[in-house]
Amino acid sequence: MGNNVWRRVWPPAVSFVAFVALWQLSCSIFKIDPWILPSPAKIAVHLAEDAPAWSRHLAATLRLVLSGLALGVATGIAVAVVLHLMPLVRSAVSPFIIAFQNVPIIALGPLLMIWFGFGLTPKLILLTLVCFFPVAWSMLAGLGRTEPHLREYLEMIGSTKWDILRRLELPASLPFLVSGLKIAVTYSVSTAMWAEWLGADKGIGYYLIIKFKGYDITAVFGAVICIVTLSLALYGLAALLERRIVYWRPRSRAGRAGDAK
Amino acid sequence: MGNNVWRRVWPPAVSFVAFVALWQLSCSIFKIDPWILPSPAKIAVHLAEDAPAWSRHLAATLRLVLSGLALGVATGIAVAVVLHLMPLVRSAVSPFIIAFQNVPIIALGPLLMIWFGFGLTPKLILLTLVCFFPVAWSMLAGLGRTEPHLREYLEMIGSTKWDILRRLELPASLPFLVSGLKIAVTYSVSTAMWAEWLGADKGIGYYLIIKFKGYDITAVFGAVICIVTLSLALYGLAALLERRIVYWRPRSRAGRAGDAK
Amino acid sequence: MSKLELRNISKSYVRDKKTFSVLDDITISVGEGEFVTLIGPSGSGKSTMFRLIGGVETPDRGQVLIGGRDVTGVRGLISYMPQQASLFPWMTVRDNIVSALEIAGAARGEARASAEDWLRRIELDSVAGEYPHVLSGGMQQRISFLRALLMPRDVMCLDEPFAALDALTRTEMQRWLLKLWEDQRRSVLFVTHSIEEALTLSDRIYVLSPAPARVLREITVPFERPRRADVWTLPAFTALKRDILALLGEGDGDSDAI
Amino acid sequence: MSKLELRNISKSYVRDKKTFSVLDDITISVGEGEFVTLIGPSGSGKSTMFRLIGGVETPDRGQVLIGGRDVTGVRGLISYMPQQASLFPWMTVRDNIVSALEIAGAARGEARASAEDWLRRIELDSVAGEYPHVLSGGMQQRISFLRALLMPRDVMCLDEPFAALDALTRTEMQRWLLKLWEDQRRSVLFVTHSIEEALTLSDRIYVLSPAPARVLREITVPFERPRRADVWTLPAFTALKRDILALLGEGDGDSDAI
Amino acid sequence: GNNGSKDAASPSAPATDSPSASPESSKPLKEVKVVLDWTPNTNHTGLYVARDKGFWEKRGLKVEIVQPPETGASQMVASGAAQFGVGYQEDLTLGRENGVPLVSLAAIIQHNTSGFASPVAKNIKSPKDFEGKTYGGWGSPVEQAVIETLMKEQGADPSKVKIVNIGTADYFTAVKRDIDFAWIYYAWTGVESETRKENLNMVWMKDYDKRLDYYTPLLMTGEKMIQNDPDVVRAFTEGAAEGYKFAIDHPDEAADVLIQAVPELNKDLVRASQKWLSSKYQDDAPRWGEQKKEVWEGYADWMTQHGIMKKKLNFDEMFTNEFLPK
Ligand SMILES: Nc1ncnc2c1ncn2[C@@H]1O[C@H](COP(=O)(O)OP(=O)(O)OP(=O)(O)O)[C@@H](O)[C@H]1O
Ligand SMILES: Nc1ncnc2c1ncn2[C@@H]1O[C@H](COP(=O)(O)OP(=O)(O)OP(=O)(O)O)[C@@H](O)[C@H]1O
Ligand SMILES: [Mg+2]
Ligand SMILES: [Mg+2]
Repeated sequence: MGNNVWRRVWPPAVSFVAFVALWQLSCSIFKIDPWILPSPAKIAVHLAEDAPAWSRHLAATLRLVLSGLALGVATGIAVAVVLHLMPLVRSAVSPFIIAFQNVPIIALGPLLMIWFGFGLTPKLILLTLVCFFPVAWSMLAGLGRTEPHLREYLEMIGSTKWDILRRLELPASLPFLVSGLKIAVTYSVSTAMWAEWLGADKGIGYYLIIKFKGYDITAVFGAVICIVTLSLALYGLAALLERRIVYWRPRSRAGRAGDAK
Repeated sequence: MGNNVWRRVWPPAVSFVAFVALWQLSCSIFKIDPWILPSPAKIAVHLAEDAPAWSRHLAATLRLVLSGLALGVATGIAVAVVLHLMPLVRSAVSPFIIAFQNVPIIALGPLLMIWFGFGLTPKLILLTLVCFFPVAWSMLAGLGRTEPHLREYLEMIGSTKWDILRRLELPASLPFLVSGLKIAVTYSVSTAMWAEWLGADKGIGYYLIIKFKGYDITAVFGAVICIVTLSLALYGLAALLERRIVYWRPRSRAGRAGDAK
Repeated sequence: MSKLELRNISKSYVRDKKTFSVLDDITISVGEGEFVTLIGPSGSGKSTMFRLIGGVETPDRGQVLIGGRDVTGVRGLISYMPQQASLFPWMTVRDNIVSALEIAGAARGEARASAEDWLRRIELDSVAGEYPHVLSGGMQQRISFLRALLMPRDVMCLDEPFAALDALTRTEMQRWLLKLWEDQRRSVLFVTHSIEEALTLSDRIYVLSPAPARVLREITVPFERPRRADVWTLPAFTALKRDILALLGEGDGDSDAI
Repeated sequence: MSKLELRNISKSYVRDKKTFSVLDDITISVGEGEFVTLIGPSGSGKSTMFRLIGGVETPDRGQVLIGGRDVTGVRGLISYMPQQASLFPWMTVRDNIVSALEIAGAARGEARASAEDWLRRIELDSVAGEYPHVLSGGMQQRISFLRALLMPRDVMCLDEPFAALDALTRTEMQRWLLKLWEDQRRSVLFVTHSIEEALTLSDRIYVLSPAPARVLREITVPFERPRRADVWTLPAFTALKRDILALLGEGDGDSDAI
Repeated sequence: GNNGSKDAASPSAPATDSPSASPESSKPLKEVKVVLDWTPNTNHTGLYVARDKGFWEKRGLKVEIVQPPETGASQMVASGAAQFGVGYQEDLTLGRENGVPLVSLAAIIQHNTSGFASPVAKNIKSPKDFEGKTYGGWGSPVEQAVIETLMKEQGADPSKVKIVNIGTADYFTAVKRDIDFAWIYYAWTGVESETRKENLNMVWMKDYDKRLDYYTPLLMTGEKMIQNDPDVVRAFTEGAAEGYKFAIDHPDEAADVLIQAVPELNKDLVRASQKWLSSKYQDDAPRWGEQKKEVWEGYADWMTQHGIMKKKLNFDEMFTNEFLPK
């Protein structure tokens, strides 16, 4: 077990160290200006020094992202279930949803600000939208792709539509839901950056821009590291959730090679 | 057949007409300022009048998007195959790729411009990156998720690694590749908007921004419609490609209900 | 009076604008406590018949009667055991049974008690809290059968329940089912492709033609109950098997078929 | 001299840090033009044996010999037919065969000619240009068998080729295979769960114990070639079947098993 | 100014000079880029005129005008991705403090034409009216300081102003939502409000503190350019000067040049804006582009006073009038 973990950890660890060392070296050797490419050491020092500032901003972003995620996931699930239960509504509105999904955020952001003013509302709408789409589509796919033999079984023993939804479709779509969530999580962080660019007075995206405009590229790199870390952490949480939620799935197939299908 | 198409077309058609009518009506009745929400009629007139301008910009964007897609798909496939064939390299670099994928475009864009200047290079890099990730991951997933019984068969009859790649893994990953392509297509359009915001003198994103800053919201809506149309058209093409490429898959299962598994 | 009766049932499907007749004037019946088997080639419409009995589809002509009452198109009157075990992977073995009983109208507590009780009786209480994926195929089919058995319904329909098992496990399952059923004596309609399985288990066999399915022959199986494990060694068994093989070969119109 | 020989093969797997012995000192052989069957309970290690013969895995102890030469761990010497047809869905029936022959070293044109020729001979030339998904399970298995047959290799290994088929189609396929094989007389090692299938097809049968597999008994099947379709009606058939059933039951240590 | 002048491009040559008269005409044109600070607008008219009327070409330059990333032009100029750029004094000063080697070449507009605008209905006529109102800004520390300065001047309490970040949103959007006043360039947004007949009140910063009458926008380049390619810098600056001169003398024609160059622009707005702005380019200065050390010092002084800046800077390195036509 320990051996196994070690074998999975060392290649990226080695390449990470090599990468950072190379970066540091080329910065020192070629004397690259810090406003073009700051060295890892500089970034680390800066991150340590500016910790109170960026951690406050990071917390604000996290709050925004989590609220957006929560809203997006909730509406995504609700809409998916409604569309699943009403095929006519589904065929009537899904082209709209698809079209709307393709409206570039770059245009949507400013329009949302025109419509909803400043403050949290437009940002939350933006984030909710961005989380809504992957969740709703994955969930809808999951609801529609239940095992036909399980559905047949439920129909044969006389289940109601509600029974089928509750006992088959909802649980069966959980893995799809979490995989949608995994997409939504990544979207939500990068959209939060964008929302904060659009107008905010806190958040790591705001911090990044201010530092950019203040020529502090070292801080920009620090902010990027914070953002990537946040993103990866949230993704990791979603992946963990996925493993917990699909507990009923066998982890590996080796144990059942000899079984009848 | 015709009947079938009609049944699939009418619900969205009806709801589309209703939506546009409602929009137009509320604009006229509530006298909504055009800078808040221009009426569909106004947008249509504007689109017609300004056709030479936006069509030129749209063409520029299309060129950018297609070049980015081509580059991204090519590198995506190549990297996926290499990583698939070299598991050690894969485990060493994939954490980087994942981390890099989470660098917000909002920070990457300006940095790319600082590093690569103006012109096409930074935009193309941005687009290539954005198309690269979904293609590479999907392809990698496809290469790894070949039917075990087909692989077992090839191993048993003594196929070389190259035979397995050529006869099993590559064809089997085609559907995954196109589904990655479908994601890449949507990304590429919205990223092109962003790249054009970053500094460009043509492209529909540039047009949109100039109109925004010139307070011409009607034109902004026109641009959004162009962008959405472009996005949907490209997505449609990718979906078409998907259907052509997986020709070997049965379209429906009804024909084989009585068959042995 | 028979428990289940299909009277002059006909059914056809439309596919690609063409009409396929699947069942052609089928009349069959299952008596109280009787084990009746349908045997017929693949695609002859056996599962379709089950869907008609379950009320999931309605026949073009004819009626389905349960306990003498016309229940054509009425759902929720039969218990069912499909080819694949069809256990819900996200429920434990116990919850799979409880859930089915709840759908059939039982209260949760009651369903739970009866599930626990029966799992103990068939010596599967040790896996009651497990998820289905850890069970072998044979175990899964036992649970699936128990689930069908416990439903408080008059007729049990079993659609090729052992087709997915390997030959040895299959034989074992037949023995197990026979023992359980002979204790309980429920009315069963059973579908199989295996002539031996049909002869080993049933009281009566309907041999069906390829689609559109007609009843080629109704065979009463003469072996006494409880049935011996080595019933297949009897000469009468071999004779009947040869008969059915001949019937199916001829119905198929393909002399090479069997 | 036997075509294929396994000498004192042992093999174990490590799973969750524990060692599972799968094969325990197995010795079997297949003569020139002989049809030999392995029968044993699920998980007893039959497929593992095939992987050892194919050179995909190496034994812990013992040797694999083909034509008297030690070929332990050498790949590409056998032709193989798996349980599922394992046709490549993106190739037409013809290309599936051609592709396999190419892997075995044939030139493309030659492979194509021989594929076309044989498809015509077994009256499947009408589906040569189709993709596998439009074929029935039985048809797919015929193609899969043809693909194995045409490979220019000394030994054919068939791993439960008919397990996924329904009972009637299975019987039909046995007949078809028997006819083709009796014309060709290749050396075949065959795995099945079905005692009848084993008795119908083979010259010799090895009965295996549950894992770790040992050879419980080697049985020579006395029926003459070409084999009659109704060989199963012979009393000797029934007697042998009863013997093997008893063997498997006892090896299982579970009196209820069969 | 820190550069010996070398007369390469004959700065006194009139605009009517034929290209062949230029000593460098035989050489291929030198390609340079100038990066703007925003989407093209009337602040940039002179540049487009210089490009399209050949004022640069006859000095041996082929100038490409490029759009900035949202983060601004300064890094692009400093990194050498573009040779020249349009910037602001506050930006350049801050950049200098961070070691970004930028130099201002010319003030595009002599006096600060930006200020705090608000719809007439809000009745904000002087900084003391800011009290209890909401300001919509973009999150720069400078904004707060400016508001503080102006209000203190009138004895008002700056803590009574609520500052909200509106990011990329524009003035018109802002004031129709929760915002009372915002910082605008009058030449663009103010003029647009005139054409929309949405009248506004302006509070000009320069009226309350002379030090806030700083240069915005200005033309800038990198220190390396001045050291390595003074001729190119001179040619660029002179061409730009000629362009702005043309815009001063012929506002309508200049507006048309801009409209033709960037047809996506709102034509009416460009014309009206140009009319308003043309006279402001040079204003009371002896020549277009002239910069005064007091302005640089004064603003830096003000920034230091408000704690926005900490280092002491050498102002002579930050700007030069050296390259302006005599
Ligand atoms: N919903 C449907 N629409 C169209 N055709 C159908 C439908 N359901 C079944 N069929 C067709 O009806 C025929 C009978 O199907 P059915 O599943 O009842 O056969 P079966 O006897 O159960 O076969 P098997 O033994 O292989 O399970 C088949 O040809 C099948 O393709
Ligand atoms: N790669 C492996 N790693 C660990 N255990 C394995 C591996 N391959 C097979 N086994 C185990 O070895 C045993 C024998 O497997 P094998 O597939 O050979 O059985 P089999 O006789 O072919 O069974 P069946 O009749 O069900 O196909 C099983 O318990 C299986 O779980
Ligand atoms: Mg069926
Ligand atoms: Mg096996």
